[in-house]
Amino acid sequence: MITVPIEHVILMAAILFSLGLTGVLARRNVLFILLSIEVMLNAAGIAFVAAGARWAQADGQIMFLFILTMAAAEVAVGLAIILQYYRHTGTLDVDAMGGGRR
Amino acid sequence: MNTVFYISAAVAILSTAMVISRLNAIHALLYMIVSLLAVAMIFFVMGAPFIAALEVIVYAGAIMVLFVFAMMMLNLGQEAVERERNWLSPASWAGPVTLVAVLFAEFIWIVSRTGGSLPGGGGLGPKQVGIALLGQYLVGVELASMLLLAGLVGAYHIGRRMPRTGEENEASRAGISIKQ
Amino acid sequence: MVRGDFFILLPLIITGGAAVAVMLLISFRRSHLATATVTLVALGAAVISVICVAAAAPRQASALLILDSYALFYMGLIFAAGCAVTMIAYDYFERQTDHREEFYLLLLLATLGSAVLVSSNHFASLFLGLEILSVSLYALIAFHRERLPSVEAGVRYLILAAASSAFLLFGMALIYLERGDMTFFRSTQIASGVPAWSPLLLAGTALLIVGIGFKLALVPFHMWTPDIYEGAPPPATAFIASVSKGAAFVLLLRYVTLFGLHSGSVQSAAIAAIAVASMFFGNLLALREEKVRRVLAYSSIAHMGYLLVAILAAGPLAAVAAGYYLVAYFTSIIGSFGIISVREGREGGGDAVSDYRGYAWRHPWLGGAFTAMLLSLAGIPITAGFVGKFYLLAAGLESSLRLLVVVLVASSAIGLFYYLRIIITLYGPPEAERQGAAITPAVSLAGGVALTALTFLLIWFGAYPAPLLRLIQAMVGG
Amino acid sequence: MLSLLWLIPLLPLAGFLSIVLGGGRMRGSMVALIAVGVVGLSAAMAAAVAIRFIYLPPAGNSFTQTLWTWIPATGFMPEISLRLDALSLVMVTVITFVAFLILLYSAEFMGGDEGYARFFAWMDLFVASMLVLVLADNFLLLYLGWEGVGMCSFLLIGFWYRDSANARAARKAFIVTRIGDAAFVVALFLIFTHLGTLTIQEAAARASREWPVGSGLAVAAAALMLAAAVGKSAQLPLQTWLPDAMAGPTPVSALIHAATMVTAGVYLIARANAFFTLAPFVQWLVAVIGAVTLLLAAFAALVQCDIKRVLAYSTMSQVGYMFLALGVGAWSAAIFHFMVHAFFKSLLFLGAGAVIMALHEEHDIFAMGGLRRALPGTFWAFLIGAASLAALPVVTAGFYSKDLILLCDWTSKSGSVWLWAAGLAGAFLTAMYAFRLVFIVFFGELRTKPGRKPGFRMGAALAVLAFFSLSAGFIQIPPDIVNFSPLSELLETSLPRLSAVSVGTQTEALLQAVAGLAGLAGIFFAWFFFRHPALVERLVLTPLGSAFRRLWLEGWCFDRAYDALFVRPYIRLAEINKDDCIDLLNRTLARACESMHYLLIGTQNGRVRQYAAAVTLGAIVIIALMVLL
Repeated sequence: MITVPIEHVILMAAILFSLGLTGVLARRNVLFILLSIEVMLNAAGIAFVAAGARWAQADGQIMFLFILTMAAAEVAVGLAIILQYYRHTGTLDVDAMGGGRR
Repeated sequence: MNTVFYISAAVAILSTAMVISRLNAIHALLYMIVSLLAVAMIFFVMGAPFIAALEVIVYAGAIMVLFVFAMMMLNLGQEAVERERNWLSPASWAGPVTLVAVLFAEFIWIVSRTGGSLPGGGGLGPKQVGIALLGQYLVGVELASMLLLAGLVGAYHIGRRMPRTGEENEASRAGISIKQ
Repeated sequence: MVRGDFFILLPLIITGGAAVAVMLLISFRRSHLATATVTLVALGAAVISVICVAAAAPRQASALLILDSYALFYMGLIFAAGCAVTMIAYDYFERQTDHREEFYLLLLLATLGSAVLVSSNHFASLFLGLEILSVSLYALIAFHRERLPSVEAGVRYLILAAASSAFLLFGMALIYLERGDMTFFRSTQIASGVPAWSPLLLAGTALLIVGIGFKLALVPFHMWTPDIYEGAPPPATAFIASVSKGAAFVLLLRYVTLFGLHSGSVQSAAIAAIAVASMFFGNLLALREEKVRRVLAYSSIAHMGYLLVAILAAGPLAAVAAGYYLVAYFTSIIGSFGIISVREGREGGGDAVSDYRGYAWRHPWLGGAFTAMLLSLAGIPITAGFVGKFYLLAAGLESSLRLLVVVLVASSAIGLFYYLRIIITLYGPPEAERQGAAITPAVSLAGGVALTALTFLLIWFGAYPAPLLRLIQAMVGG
Repeated sequence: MLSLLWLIPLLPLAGFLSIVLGGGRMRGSMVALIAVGVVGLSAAMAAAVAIRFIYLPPAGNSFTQTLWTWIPATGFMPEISLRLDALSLVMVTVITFVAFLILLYSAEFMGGDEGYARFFAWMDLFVASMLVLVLADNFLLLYLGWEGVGMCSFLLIGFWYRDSANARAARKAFIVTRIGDAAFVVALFLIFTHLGTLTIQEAAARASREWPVGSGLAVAAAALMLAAAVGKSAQLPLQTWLPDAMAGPTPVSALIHAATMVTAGVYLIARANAFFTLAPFVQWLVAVIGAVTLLLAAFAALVQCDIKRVLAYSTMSQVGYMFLALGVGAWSAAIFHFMVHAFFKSLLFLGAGAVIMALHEEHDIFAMGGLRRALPGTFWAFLIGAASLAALPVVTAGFYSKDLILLCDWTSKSGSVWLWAAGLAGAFLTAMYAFRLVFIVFFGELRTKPGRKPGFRMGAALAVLAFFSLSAGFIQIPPDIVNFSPLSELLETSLPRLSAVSVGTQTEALLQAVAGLAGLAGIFFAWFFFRHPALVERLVLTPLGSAFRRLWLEGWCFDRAYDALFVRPYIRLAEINKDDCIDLLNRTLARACESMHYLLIGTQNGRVRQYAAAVTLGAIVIIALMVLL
C-alpha cells in the first residue's frame, strides 16, 4: 500500500474538483455540464476514500458508495430532463434558456 | 507503489482536463472513462479494492453508458462540434478559470497547513465494508434505495416521450398548457 | 437495529412505505383521487405516528439518525405541510394533464428526504436525506414536461443543486479527514490536544454552509429561486418554499448549535454577513418585481435571512423563535402558493401582479385569505408572522445582536412595500372584461379545506400564540 | 355566569365576521336577523351578568377574566383580559341595550339601501369594539377598542361614500380625533415606561404610590389622557368634527355620535380617575372645558336649521355636562348622566330619523312643521326625549341626572359657584333649543306631506327608549325627595366617592327648584319666541343679533378659525416645504432602494452559469472569511 502524504491525495482531489467546476462554469452544453458535475462528485468521493484510508475506517468507502448511488439517480433524472429540454428547443445550450427577467 | 499513485493521478488529471475541454461529446466521454479508470487505480493502491471495482463497474460501466445512450438519442453530429467551437472561444474560459484558480489557491493554502499521511497497511477489503454497510449504515442503505426510487420515478415521468406537433411546441414555449 | 429503533423510526417507515404503496397503486390502476387519498392518509398517519413515538424520544436510531423532540417536532411540521401541499396539488392537478399520479409519489419521497434531514445526526444521513429531497425535486420542478418553463427550471435546479451538493460533499470529506468521525456530535466537539479550529475544519464547515446555503437560497446562493419558483408547478413551489427550505434550516440550526457559535468569532461574522446580505438583497430584489411568484421567491430569500438571526442569537429563546417563525412561515407561504395554484388552475393567464387586479372582488374568500397570508409574510400584527418576527427580534435583542436586529427591522420595512402592492392590486377595480366572469366554484373541496385551515391557523397563531408557544418550548426549547 | 363575560364582545364580533364572509350571499332579512340577533343576545348576556353582579357581587366588587396572554415576553405581558366592575357593568349594559334597540330600528330604517349588509357589518364591529373598550383590563386592549370605534365611526360617517361631502366629513372626524388618539398613545408610552405596566388598576395603584400629587408626570399623563378624551368626546377645542359627522345615516348618529362613542372620553377619564386625582389642575381643566363646551354648544344649537345638527350640538353640550361632573370629582354623577343621555339622545335621533324618513330626506326644520297630527307616535317619542333633555322636573330622567351634576358642582370641594352657574345657564339654554325644535317641527302648519311612517320595529325601539328616557332617573333620586340611590351606591364600589361639603336639605331643595325653574323658563321662552316670530325676526335683524346668529350657526366659527389658523398655514407650509430635507431624505432612501433593486435585478438574468459562478464566488468568500481571517 502507498505511503504518500495525505495532502497529496487531497490536492489531487481538489484539482479534479476544480477542473469539474471549471467545466460547469465554462461549458454551455448541458451535457458537458452534467459530465463536469460527475467529475466534481467523483473528486469528493476520492476525498472521502482518502479520509477513510487515513483513519483506517470503512466509513469513507461507504460514503463513496452513497455518492455513487446519488450520481446514478441524478444522472438518470438529469438526462431525462435534458432530453426533454432538447425536444422542446432543439438545442443543448444553457444560455439559450429563457427566464430571468423576461 | 507510490509511483503508481502519482502516475495514476497525473493520468486522471490530464484526462479530466481533456473531458472538460473536448468539443466532441463522445471524445469527452471516452476521456472521462480513462479518468475514472485512473481513479480506480488510485483507490486500489489506497487500499480500497472494493471501491476500485465499483468505480469501474458502476461509474465507468453503468453511469457513463447512460450518457452514451443520451448522446445516441440526441444524435449530435459534426455541426454540434462546430457549435461547441463557437461557444468555446478562449475568452470564455478566462472568467471560469480565474474564479476556480482563486478557489484552488485557497485549497492549496488549506491543504499545505495539514499534516498526516496514509497509514499504509492492508487497507479495508469488501468484508469490512460490507460489515459496516449492513451494520451501522443499514438505515443508510434503505435510504439509498429510496433515493434510487426517486431517480427511477423521476426519470420515468420526465423521460417519457409524448407525441406533439409543431404548433404545440410553440404553445409550450409560451408556457401555455395543452388541453387534450 | 433493534425493535426500539423500528418503533422510533415509524414516521419514516410510514412515509417510505407509502411511497412504495403509491408506486404499486399507480402500476395497477391510475386514479388521481385514490393516489391523492393514499398520500394524504399516509402523511396524516405519519403526523399521528410522530405524536405516538414522542414518548420514546430521544433515541439514537443506529449511528445515522437521532429522533429527539427537536427532530420530531419539525418532522410533524413537515408531514403536516406535506398534507397541505397534497390537498393543494389535488386541486391543481385535477384540471391538468394526464400522468399526474407520480407527483404524489415524488412528493412522498421528498417529504421523506426532508424528514431524514431534520433527524440526521451523521453526514451520511444528511447527504442521503438531502439527495432524496433534491432528486425528487428535480422531477417535481420539471413535472410539467410538456411546458418549456417547467423543464428549463428543472435544468437550472439540476445543475445548481448538483454542483452545490458536490461542494457540500467535499466539505464533509474535509471535516471527516480532519476529525475521523462523521457523526455531528463527535465531528464538532473538540477532543483534547486537537486545535479547536484547524484550517481544514474551517474550510469544510465553509463548504458545508455553501451546500446548505444553496438549499436555503441565502445570498449569494440565492439566484436560482425566482426562476425555479416561476417555472415549477405551484404545488411543487409551495413545497420547495416551505418544506425543502425549512428542513435545511432545521439541520443547519442543529449543526451550528452543536458547534456552539461564539458571537464575535469569524464563523458567526461570516454567517452574520450572509444574513445581512440575504435580508437586504431579498427585499430589494422583490421591490419592483412584476411577477407575484418571483416576488415571493425574493421575499423567501429575505425570510431565510431573518431566520439566520435566530441561529446567530443562539439560546433557548432563539430556538423557540426559530420554531415559531418556521411554523408561521410554512403556514403563510404554503397558503400563498395554494392560492396562486388555485387561481392559475382556474383563471390561467399570467402571473403578473396586474393579473390579480380585482381578484378579491371576484373571489372574496380567496382574496381575503391571500391578504392574510401576505400580511403574515409582511409581519403585521394579529397574524402568525408578526408573532414569529417579534420573537426573532426578542431573541436577537437578548443576545444583543443590535446590528442584525436593526437590519431586520429596516429590511422588513422595505418588504412592506411589495406585499402591500400586491394586496392593493387584489382590491383594485377589476378589469372590464373580467367583471362578472367569476368562475364558480372558486376552489375545489380539497383546496378549500386546506386554504381555510391554513388561514384559520394563521390567525389563531397570531392572536392566541400561547398553546403553540408552549408546544415549541417543550419540544425545542429544552 | 360571570365567566361567560367574554361572550358579550365576542357575539357582535361573530356577527360582523359572518356578515362580512357570507353577507354577499345572504338575503337582507337574514343579515338583519344576524346583526340584530347577536347584539340582542349580547344585551341579554349583559343583563344576566348584571343581575348576577348586583345580587351576588364577586370578591372585591370586580371580576377579571384573563383570556390569554397575547405575546409573552420578559417584561411585557400583553394580556387579553376583561374586567367587569360597576363602571364597566353600567357601560356594558347601556351600550348593548341601546345598540340593540338602534339596530332593531335600523333593520327597518336602512331597508332597501344597497349597502345594507355593509352597514350592519360595520355596526356590529362597532359594538364589539366599544365593548372591548369598556371591558378592557389594560390600556393596550382599551386602545384597541378605542381605535376600533374610531375606525367604525370613520367608515359609517362616510357610509354613503359616493357623495364626496360625506367622505370629507368622515375624513375630518378621523383626522380631528386622531389628534387625541396620538396623545393617548403618548400617554400609554409614558405610563408603560414610568410605571412598567399597562394594566389599568395596577398602573393606577402604582401611580398613586409613586407619584406625588401634582407631580409633573401625573400632570402629563392626565393631560394627555384629557386630550384623548376631548378628541373622542368632541369637547373644546377638538369639537368641530361632530356636527359634520351627521353626514352618516341617522342610526349611526344615534349610536356612535350620541349614545356611545362620544362618551368614550368620559369613560376614559372615569376609568383613569386616579391619574386625575393626582393632577388637580388637569381635573379642574376638565370641569372648565366641560362648562365652556356646554355653553358654547348650547348657544350654537339655538340657531341651527338642520335637525341633526341641533342634536349634534346638543350632544356636545350634554357631554360637556358629563365633563363638568368629572371635573368636580362627581364620577358617578357623570356616569349617571351618560346613561340617561344615552337613552334620551338616541331617542331624539331616532325620532329625528323617523321624521327625516317621512319627509323624504328633508333635514331643514323650517321645511317641517305641524307633524304632531301626521306622525303622532313620533311626536310623543320626540316630545319625551326633548323633555328629558330639557330636564323637565320630576317626571323625566334628565332632570335627576342633570340636577345631580348641578348639585355636585355646588357641593363638591373642587366645585365653584361659577361652574354651577354655567351648568344652570346651560340648563336654561338646553330647554330652550330642545323645545324650539319640538315647536318648529311638530307644531304650526303642515309644510311637507309626510310619506312613509315608522313601522313596528322602529316604533318599538322608539317606545322602549321613550320609556327609559322617563324612568331611568328613578334609580337615583335625590335624598331630599326619597333617599333612593342604588346606582351611585353601585358605582361607588369602583369609583371614588365625591368629596363634598355637606349642605342642608333645604339648600339642596332650593338648588333643585332653581334648576327646575331654569328648565321651565327655557321651555317658556321657546314657546314665547315660537308664538312671536316677528320678535325673533327683529332680534335677528339687529346688527348684534345677526352677527351672533351667524357666529352660532357656524358653531362659533371654530371651523373657520382652525382653517385660518392651522389648516391653511399648514398646507401652505407643506407646499413651501415640499422638498425639505426630511422629504429629500425619504425620497433619497426610496430612490436608493429602487436603484439598488435595478442594480441587483440585473444579476437575475436567467444565465445558469452565472448563478453557478455566484455560488463559486460565495464559496471563495466564505472560505476566505473563515479560514484566512
